[in-house]
Amino acid sequence: MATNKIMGAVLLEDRPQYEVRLDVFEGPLDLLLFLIRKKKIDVHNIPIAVITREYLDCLQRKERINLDREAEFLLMAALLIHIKSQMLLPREEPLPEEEDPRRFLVGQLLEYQKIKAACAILKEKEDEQSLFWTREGLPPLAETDEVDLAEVSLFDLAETFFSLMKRKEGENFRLVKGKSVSIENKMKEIVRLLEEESVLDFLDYFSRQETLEEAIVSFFSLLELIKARLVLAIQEQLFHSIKVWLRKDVARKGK
Amino acid sequence: MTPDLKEIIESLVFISLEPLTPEKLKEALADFPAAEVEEALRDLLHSYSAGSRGIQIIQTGGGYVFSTRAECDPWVRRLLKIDRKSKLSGAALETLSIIAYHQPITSSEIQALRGVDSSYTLKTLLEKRMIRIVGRKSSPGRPLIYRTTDRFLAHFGLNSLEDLPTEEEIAKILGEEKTSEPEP
Amino acid sequence: MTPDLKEIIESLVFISLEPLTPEKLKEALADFPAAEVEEALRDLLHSYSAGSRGIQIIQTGGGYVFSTRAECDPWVRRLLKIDRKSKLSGAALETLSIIAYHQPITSSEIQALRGVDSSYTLKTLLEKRMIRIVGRKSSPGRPLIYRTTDRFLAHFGLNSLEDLPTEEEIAKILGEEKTSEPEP
Repeated sequence: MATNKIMGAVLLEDRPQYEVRLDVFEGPLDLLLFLIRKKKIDVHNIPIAVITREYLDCLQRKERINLDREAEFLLMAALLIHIKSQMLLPREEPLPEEEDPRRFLVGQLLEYQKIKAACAILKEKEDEQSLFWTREGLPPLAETDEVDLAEVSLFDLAETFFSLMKRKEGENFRLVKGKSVSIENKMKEIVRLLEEESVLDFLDYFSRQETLEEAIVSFFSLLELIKARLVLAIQEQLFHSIKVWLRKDVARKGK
Repeated sequence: MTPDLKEIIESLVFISLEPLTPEKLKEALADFPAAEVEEALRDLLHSYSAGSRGIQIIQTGGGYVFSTRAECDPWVRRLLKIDRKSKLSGAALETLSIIAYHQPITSSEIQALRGVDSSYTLKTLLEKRMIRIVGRKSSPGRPLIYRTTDRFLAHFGLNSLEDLPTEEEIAKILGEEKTSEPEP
Repeated sequence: MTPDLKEIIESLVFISLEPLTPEKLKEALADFPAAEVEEALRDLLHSYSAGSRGIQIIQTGGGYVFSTRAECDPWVRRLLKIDRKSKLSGAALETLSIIAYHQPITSSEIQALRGVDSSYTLKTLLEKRMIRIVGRKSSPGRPLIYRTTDRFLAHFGLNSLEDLPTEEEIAKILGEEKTSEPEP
């Protein structure tokens, strides 16, 4: 930021009748600091008449003020004029420092100046950091050598499902009427779970289903997802748990 | 073959998309003595800083994360077909540094410091998750208050708020600006 | 210091989200002779297969990609779990926000607002002690009713539920952009 401003100043100085583009400045304080620096003015003792004239000149060079964007610049102009009028009041004695009408503005400018300097340093750090690229997606987990991972075929799935159904029948699935679940919704739910959890133990999920109907729907939803190649299902051994992953950018290849 | 601790830590740093904090590392490695974890971590960092590698482990945002080496940037950008990494606007940078130094801070306090309305910039920063709302101030109107996030730290390669530019660094910049003023 | 070809390839394999194919690699490294690229790639693969490392380069889907070594899996899984535990997913956040603004609320009311079954998310939120069951509604089926906890308040830096950002405040932050999402 600091360097930008200096370059901006030099650029503007190149032209005899310079024109200040307000959009170069982040706000009225930014413009004011620029003018103060240009005039080599001590921030602690601003000749308010000089700086007010400079500031108003900048605004007047514009053909029209965009009130949406530049209302704050006008507000500052009003503040400057107000301070100037305060300073012009005839006084018998010089004002004590704490009653100086410029005091508030000076405080604001000093703090703003510090912020701009911090921005300049942070900008450099951002530039440095922009050369470091970090990964944005999760890399695949390595395949373990101990278990023979196999991408589940539809047959495997079906077989597992029906054996599970037999087991489940004994456990009495509550058949709740009226709660109909669509495959589409189930597919959405499975995908959402996978987005949350990255890996889903399907048999575990299956047995969490409240009704038999839901369980069946969830099974067919998984089949649909596999067919659409949206998920990857891997079974470590037949009748063992089926692990489901979302297919992401990185395709995992089973053995 | 059981991997040794250093290798395990390498895999954990690698798998973390956000910087891996020492706390999380120790939690995941609760079965090892903390002192050993620390030593192995130091060892790992050392081996990366010494070797000439295309990737490195950087300490940022309160933890450790893998990144490509700066020198490889031109080819990385060519591979990803990205002209350059997006950077923050001047307004965003200004607002962020105000929040960073003055947090917790309200929207109107930010406005007072910047001299301009900052609500649009706040929205952008919230969306980029560089800042977050942390509650309300117990002052009249009970305005929302903002803080910077770890993502903010990581964006600038800072490890903690203590790494923000110091008074001395700021004074130095201000001094330089004075001496390099343009001639009238 | 210019990195050597092997290091550049390492950074490219690392940053690539899909398996990096030899074609893509050569495209990004068009300024190097193809034969040299191939040799450096072999070199890189060799150095990873030889060394005892926590990460490895595997060949899959017609290209190369980094992954953690299989032996590190138990710890990797543990870390991912820790990560998951400490982060609220999008779905959890959605559900939590509904409960926060509409409490006391039943599961089916939440479902009606979200358009999806939320029982799993409710379970997660209960486990995280962000919400609690406060009783049953005296309506048919006597469904359980949920409320947020003090822990929820503390997590978001709120003193009371009255401190939740209001619709107007959020609208103000978001500017004119009205989202088409159901009201919280």
